Amino acid sequence: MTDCVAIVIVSHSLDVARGAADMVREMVGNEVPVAFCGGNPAGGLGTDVAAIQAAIESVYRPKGVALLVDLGGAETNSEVAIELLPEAMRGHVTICNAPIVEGAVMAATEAAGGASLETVRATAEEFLS
Amino acid sequence: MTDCVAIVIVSHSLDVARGAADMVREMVGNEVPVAFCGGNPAGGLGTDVAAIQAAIESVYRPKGVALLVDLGGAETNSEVAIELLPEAMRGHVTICNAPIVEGAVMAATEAAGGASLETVRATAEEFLS
Amino acid sequence: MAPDDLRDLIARSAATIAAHEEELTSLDRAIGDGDHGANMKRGFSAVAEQADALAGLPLGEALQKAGMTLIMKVGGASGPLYGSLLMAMGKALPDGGPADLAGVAAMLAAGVEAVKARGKSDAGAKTMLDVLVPLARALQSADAGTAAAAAIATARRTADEALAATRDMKATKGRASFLGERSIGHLDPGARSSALLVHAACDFLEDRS
Amino acid sequence: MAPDDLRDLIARSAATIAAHEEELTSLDRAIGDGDHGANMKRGFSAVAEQADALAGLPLGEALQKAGMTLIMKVGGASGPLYGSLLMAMGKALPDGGPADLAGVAAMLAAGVEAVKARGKSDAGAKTMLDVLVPLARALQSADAGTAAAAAIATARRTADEALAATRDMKATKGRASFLGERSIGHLDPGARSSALLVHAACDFLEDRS
Ligand SMILES: Nc1ncnc2c1ncn2[C@@H]1O[C@H](COP(=O)(O)OP(=O)(O)O)[C@@H](O)[C@H]1O
Ligand SMILES: Nc1ncnc2c1ncn2[C@@H]1O[C@H](COP(=O)(O)OP(=O)(O)O)[C@@H](O)[C@H]1O
Ligand SMILES: [Mg+2]
Ligand SMILES: [Mg+2]
Ligand SMILES: [Mg+2]
Ligand SMILES: [Mg+2]
Repeated sequence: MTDCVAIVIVSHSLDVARGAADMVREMVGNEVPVAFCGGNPAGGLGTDVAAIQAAIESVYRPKGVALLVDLGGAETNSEVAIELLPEAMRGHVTICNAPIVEGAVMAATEAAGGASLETVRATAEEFLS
Repeated sequence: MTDCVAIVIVSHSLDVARGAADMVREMVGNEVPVAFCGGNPAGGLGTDVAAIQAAIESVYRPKGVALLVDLGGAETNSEVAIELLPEAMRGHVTICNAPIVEGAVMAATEAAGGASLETVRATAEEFLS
Repeated sequence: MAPDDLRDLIARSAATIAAHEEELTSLDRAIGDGDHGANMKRGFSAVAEQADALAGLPLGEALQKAGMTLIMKVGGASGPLYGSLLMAMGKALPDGGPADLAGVAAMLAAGVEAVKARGKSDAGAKTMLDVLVPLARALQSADAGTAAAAAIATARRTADEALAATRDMKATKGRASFLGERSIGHLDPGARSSALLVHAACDFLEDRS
Repeated sequence: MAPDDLRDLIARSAATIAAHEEELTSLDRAIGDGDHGANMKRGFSAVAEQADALAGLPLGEALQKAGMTLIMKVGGASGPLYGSLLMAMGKALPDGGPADLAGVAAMLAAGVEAVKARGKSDAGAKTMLDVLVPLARALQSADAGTAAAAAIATARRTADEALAATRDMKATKGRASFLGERSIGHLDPGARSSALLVHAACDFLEDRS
């Protein structure tokens, strides 16, 4: 089996995150590890740094982890979550500046081919451009 | 009450569509009519022309309806759904070339200010550009 | 077309799709989302369920109605594409049915144009159009006097070769385009379903003649 | 800082946020998603629950821990921003606590820089930074000999004026930026919560002195 970059989907909405992960799995099956989280620590719309960290760690691999996030707070909280990772992991985790749903499908499709984290990110970021 | 452009969210995943609609409502309350649909006619991932048509009709107003869609099939099926609308409606319904989740929030925020359909669409399409 | 003939054509089309559901699915799993078999089966089963109603209609209307059913039932990108194909063919049908091969070719050409418009696409993008466009072209360029059997053989051969040619193409439309270079080396699922439908139609024509 | 003092400061901060939850929410409803009250209350309640543990720590560590709690509990963009503020202030705390106004001002300035970095933002974007930046500047530019009471009065006045000035600003960061021109005419929720926290700190300092 090819070593693939993993995908983490971080939305304000758990429904969006779960649905996007379903779409990713439909496209790439189980080849590409996918984790997702959504909702604030109280379960409302928002994001949760601990949940983001846990999602990243659940699929972490040195090949890399690409995060897809939605609006502002999801990005800021994801940045914090990455900084809180053990130092050895940090450099292998990146946030894609891409739409969450479309970017996740594109990133995962690229990841399925064994592409590097840089390429996966670039592909996600190409979307709509 | 201002007359606002309505938003319709069409995803391959009902979860994505529902969650995006939640995010929209959190941002704009009930000022802006929002409808959503997702899933193929059998309930799997995909889209359903009849459901898209019903979603559009449920929020239709002459001020306009902006659709946010995800991947290819959602767009094609939305185009067909629009063509199947009564002729008087057709010209007031448009698909935004924008990411589904981020575009829906942006479009709805613009719509809440009473903006025209053209402006709502332009705002959604600005995202990430 | 006699009602029984149309019933037969519908049944053959639905049967070949059902028989190849797995194959279509696995082709789509390789370069798409793995639902083309289920999508096509759902659509053609729905058309087959309407066979009696369709058989009672003039052919042009039947084609349009079947196209609308595909549009409403398939749930994937292929639905509005095959639906547009049938609807445009139905609309292009001359009163009293196509008189000759040129008439059939013209109908098909009208259908193919509708698919191009709906898909914002053309041949070369590794899609069903890579079967449909060469097929329409082959029938249009056949001599007026071509015998039915020869035309059928041309259609079969053209579809098979065109399908095979999708293997080395890079997808630039539809989901397979997400794979970029990696879409090369696989047949396109929609091209495969188009070829299956061409063979079903040819079988029907042969057995009728 | 004595353990009881820190407990008091935490209690006052949490109390003012709780008392103004509705107001923060309605400000955020006008130009955001209407959760700033709930977000801040969740964060500061969590800090208040840790008050005993925090009170037992050196102030710098307590600030860092409280900052981390905000980061983990708020759930909105304001969480990592206020969290970074406290963490950077805690890190900048000189051994033995700030000796004078200049020391406090330097800590705050370090905190504000962290908010800027975390938010990729600065004053003028209609955010909490439009209170925090002028406040840090006012304290830094106060004369070395400024009496505590005067410094407190300056802090209050600066925060109030800075908050009021956010009304006419157009948001260019955070969700309110989605509203463009329509963000004008409303106070920024995060600027309001910052001003509330400044007043709580001033109340605390006044009552302690
Ligand atoms: N824009 C397009 N133009 C022409 N054909 C297309 C286009 N997009 C997709 N197709 C065809 O549709 C097929 C996929 O159909 P299907 O799997 O049922 O839908 P989906 O891609 O939505 O899952 C592709 O193999 C291709 O032949
Ligand atoms: N990039 C940023 N830089 C500085 N402050 C920001 C930024 N984004 C948001 N804020 C502040 O956060 C406040 C909103 O916080 P909150 O409502 O809790 O989070 P969210 O916007 O995720 O719902 C805004 O009013 C603003 O003051
Ligand atoms: Mg498919
Ligand atoms: Mg599909
Ligand atoms: Mg908010
Ligand atoms: Mg929020």
